[in-house]
Amino acid sequence: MEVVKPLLYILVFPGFLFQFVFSTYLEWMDRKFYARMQNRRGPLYTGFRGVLQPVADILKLFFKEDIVPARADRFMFSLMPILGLAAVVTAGLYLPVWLFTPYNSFEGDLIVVLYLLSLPSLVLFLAGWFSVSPYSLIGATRVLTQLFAYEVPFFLALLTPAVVAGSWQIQKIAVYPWTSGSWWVIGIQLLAFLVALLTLQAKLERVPFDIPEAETEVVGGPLTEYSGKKLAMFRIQKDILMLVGSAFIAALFFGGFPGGLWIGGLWLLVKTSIVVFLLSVIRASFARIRIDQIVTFSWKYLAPASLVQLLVVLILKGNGVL
Amino acid sequence: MLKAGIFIPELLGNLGHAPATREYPFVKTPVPPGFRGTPRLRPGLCVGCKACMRDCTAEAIEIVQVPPDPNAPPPEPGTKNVGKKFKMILYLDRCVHCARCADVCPKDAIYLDEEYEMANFTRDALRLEME
Amino acid sequence: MTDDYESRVREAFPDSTVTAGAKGRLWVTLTPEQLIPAVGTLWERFALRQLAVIVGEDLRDAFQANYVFTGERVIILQVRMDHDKPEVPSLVGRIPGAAVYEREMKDLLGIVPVGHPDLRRQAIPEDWPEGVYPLRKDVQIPRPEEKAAQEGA
Amino acid sequence: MEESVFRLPVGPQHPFLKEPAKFDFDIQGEEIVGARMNFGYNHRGIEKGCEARNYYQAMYLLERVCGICSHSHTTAFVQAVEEIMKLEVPKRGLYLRMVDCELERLHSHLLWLGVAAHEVGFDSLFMLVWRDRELVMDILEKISGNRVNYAINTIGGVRRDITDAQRKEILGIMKTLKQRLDYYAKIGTHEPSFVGRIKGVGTLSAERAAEMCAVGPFARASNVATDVRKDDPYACYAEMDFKLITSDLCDILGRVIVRVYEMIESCTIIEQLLETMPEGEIALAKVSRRVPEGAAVSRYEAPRGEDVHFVRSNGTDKPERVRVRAPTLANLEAATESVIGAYVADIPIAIASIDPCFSCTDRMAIVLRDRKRGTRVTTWEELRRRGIEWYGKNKGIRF
Repeated sequence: MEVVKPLLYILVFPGFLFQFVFSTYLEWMDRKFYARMQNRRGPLYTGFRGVLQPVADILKLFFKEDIVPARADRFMFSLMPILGLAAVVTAGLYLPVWLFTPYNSFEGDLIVVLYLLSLPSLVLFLAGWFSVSPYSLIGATRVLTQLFAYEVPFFLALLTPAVVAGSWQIQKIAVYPWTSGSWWVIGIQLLAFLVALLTLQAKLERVPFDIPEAETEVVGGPLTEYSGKKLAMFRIQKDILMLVGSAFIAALFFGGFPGGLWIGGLWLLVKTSIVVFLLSVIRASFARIRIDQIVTFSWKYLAPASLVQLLVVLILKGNGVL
Repeated sequence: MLKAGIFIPELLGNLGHAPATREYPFVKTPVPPGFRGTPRLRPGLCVGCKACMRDCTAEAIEIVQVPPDPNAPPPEPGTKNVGKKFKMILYLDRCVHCARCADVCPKDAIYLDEEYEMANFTRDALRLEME
Repeated sequence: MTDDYESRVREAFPDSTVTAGAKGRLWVTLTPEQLIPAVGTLWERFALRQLAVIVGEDLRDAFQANYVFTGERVIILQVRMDHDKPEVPSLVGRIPGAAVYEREMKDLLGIVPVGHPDLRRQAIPEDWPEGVYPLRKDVQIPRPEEKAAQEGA
Repeated sequence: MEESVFRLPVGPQHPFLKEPAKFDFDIQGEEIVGARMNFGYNHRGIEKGCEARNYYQAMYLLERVCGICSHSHTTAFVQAVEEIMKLEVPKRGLYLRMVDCELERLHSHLLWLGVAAHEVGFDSLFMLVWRDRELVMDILEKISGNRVNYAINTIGGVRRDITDAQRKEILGIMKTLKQRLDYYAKIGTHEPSFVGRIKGVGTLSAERAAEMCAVGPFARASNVATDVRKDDPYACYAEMDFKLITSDLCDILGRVIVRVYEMIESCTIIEQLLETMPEGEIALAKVSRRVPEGAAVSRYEAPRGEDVHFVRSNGTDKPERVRVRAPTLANLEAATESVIGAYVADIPIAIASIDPCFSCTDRMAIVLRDRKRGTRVTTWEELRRRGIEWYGKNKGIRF
């Protein structure tokens, strides 16, 4: 039993299977919101109101022909999708799903998660680099440029709740508003929350920050040459990244909830859905910006904003208000 | 002059509206009167002048005379002879639905129906014979 | 739309027949040698430089190239050439935009713009037979055979 | 730094262009330092086809030159034929023709606005603009019987009249459309991410635009006041009261502004047309099928710019020569040039800003070759043969 338990953690809950189901549900919700904001219907016919559509898309890709470009590095090209998927699924293991301490949670797991969440971008860069096609190369360089733009504000923004809670453990940060009894701390972190939301959007490479894989410009960016199973794995990776990213932001900024597995799970669903909804609103209401514009934007506005927020929190903390 | 998020109210407003798109393959879209669909022949009216054949942009129409059926009972003496019979062969894969054939027909023997789902897997299925 | 303009055109092209068409269009006939000076005259005396299109024609006994200039009025320069020697001087030196029209004329009608910098075949496919100019009247393009049923190998 | 120049091929198949055309860009990092274009993948022989058909057949064939400006091409052709035949088209016919022409301009510009938004990833604007374009498409379907190829023209007039109920309906729709257009004008000029992408991009100065013989909204956005409807009025445009919209911004933002305000002008023209529509016949009752000998040049302001048709007749019922000059051809070189100096990300929107229509342009097949390297052409048979061989060898699949 002691051998089976970690395997179950990794493969079923809170590992791959749970994340897959939850993330496809979130993708469906994102697509539905996005469509309704544009006065369209969105997915409709697969499952209840099209809820199975993302699963169907991924399944379809698994049955498609898998092509490796003749000039690409076959080993690295095939390795990348697995590596990216492994990174995000591992990050997802640290998700505080309900009040109980998740498997192998430890003091400082926030840093590990941030590191694991940076990996997909590097993987994407390498994927583009090893496919050796003009569009992949342009996309790959864009991935890295964009990484340098959003990563620092993202870290700074997630630092704020950690400073407030005085801990580097996600679990403790999440329960801080409840244990300390001061729910109002959620309110004063609004600026950091906005920065985190925008940089998460950049991390997920969605409009207005879908510069690396801008379809009309560089076809698919680093993923141009990918097809079949490998593309499907990238799709799953992207979905799980959205789930993990938005669940973390929700956990860090919205706090945990008492009440055990069922209510805690429901609260996770609700708060993650709220973050995903906000992400879809951002996706719907802007045009894709240029690579030079995102660098300017994040260093000129996002980084200073997160610094200001950190400063405010530190001052409050120093004066003993928090 | 620039206002961030100027588009958001409209988008959020759309959440409360019914979608503008239709569930097409399941709910058929009605077409307005006068829609130009598939050309159809009213064989009884055709006099075989071939004006439609001459003016068809895509050369999609062929009017041929139907050979009298040898097995058919001979017209009873005394009844009015219906005369020659014609049939139209329409190559729907070529037709451009301009309705010129309906315009030039002196006897109004051709009309366009409201059929708009004409896709098919083989060309043979798009060769229509009307008599 | 005064006739003043027309008389000025007549004056500018003393050797040519100038016909006034509908809507004030002026049709000027020229020989191939007169073309380059005529374009210069249009630019200098009438400030007409916008070449809308060059239309090559096969008149069966001769070839004709119509240079349509648009501006205040529309002036069409009609250059007639022998059927055996379909050549016109190229305008590319004066009007770079003429290049595309001249190439097309050469490919589809076989009218050679003399002095054109790049006259490789382009408007027609690479496997098109040599010396066949599709827009000439003696070229008949047969209707391709239609395959019924689905496409087989 | 010569070695760092990198060639980026765009097309013949690329998600930003829905039609085959090829561009080769020399890029340094993200900046474009050189551009060449290459098109003509789609020659359909329409001009030759017209010579083998009678005037009515040729008219419907020319309608297929382009799916968006189908009315433009037939009207230009029909005007040329009517000029040769010296026909006096009834006024109501002309008015109806103009109604269709302005509706077509509306739907073409709305389509362009949506495509332009899509090119910069602004899909919400794209969807909403296309939703409102359906209003125009529905009117066109109701009054002509088809959404795309209206086939409303005939030699000597138009084929279908509009009823009074339809007239009132169109007036109502014009009112809503004007409100929506005002809103899009606001979004197009105020939304920061959208304006940031189009302002100062793809600039073309007024002098250069005139030099490159640019036409239509593209030239007007570079402050060149050219519009056939004003310069050489056809149909009844001389009687209409409308403004010529120009912009001195010379960039893509200017082209958005020109097109959006031009749509509002189009709505005004349609309102005027419908309110002052004279009674009477819509077409000449009897038109000879034979056209006397002659030649005519017809100019028409298509949504994308000036459309020129040349028709020569030989006294029979078939034209001797038909020549079509679509507006895209006049603008394409200028657009390709305007990309130089911009970023890779600006390629789609800069090329799309002229509203390119390669089906119009390629009808006459022009390939501007890369002069240095030449282009290797693979024929269809060869491609097919190679495909069969490859699959046979590598996958064991026999066809």
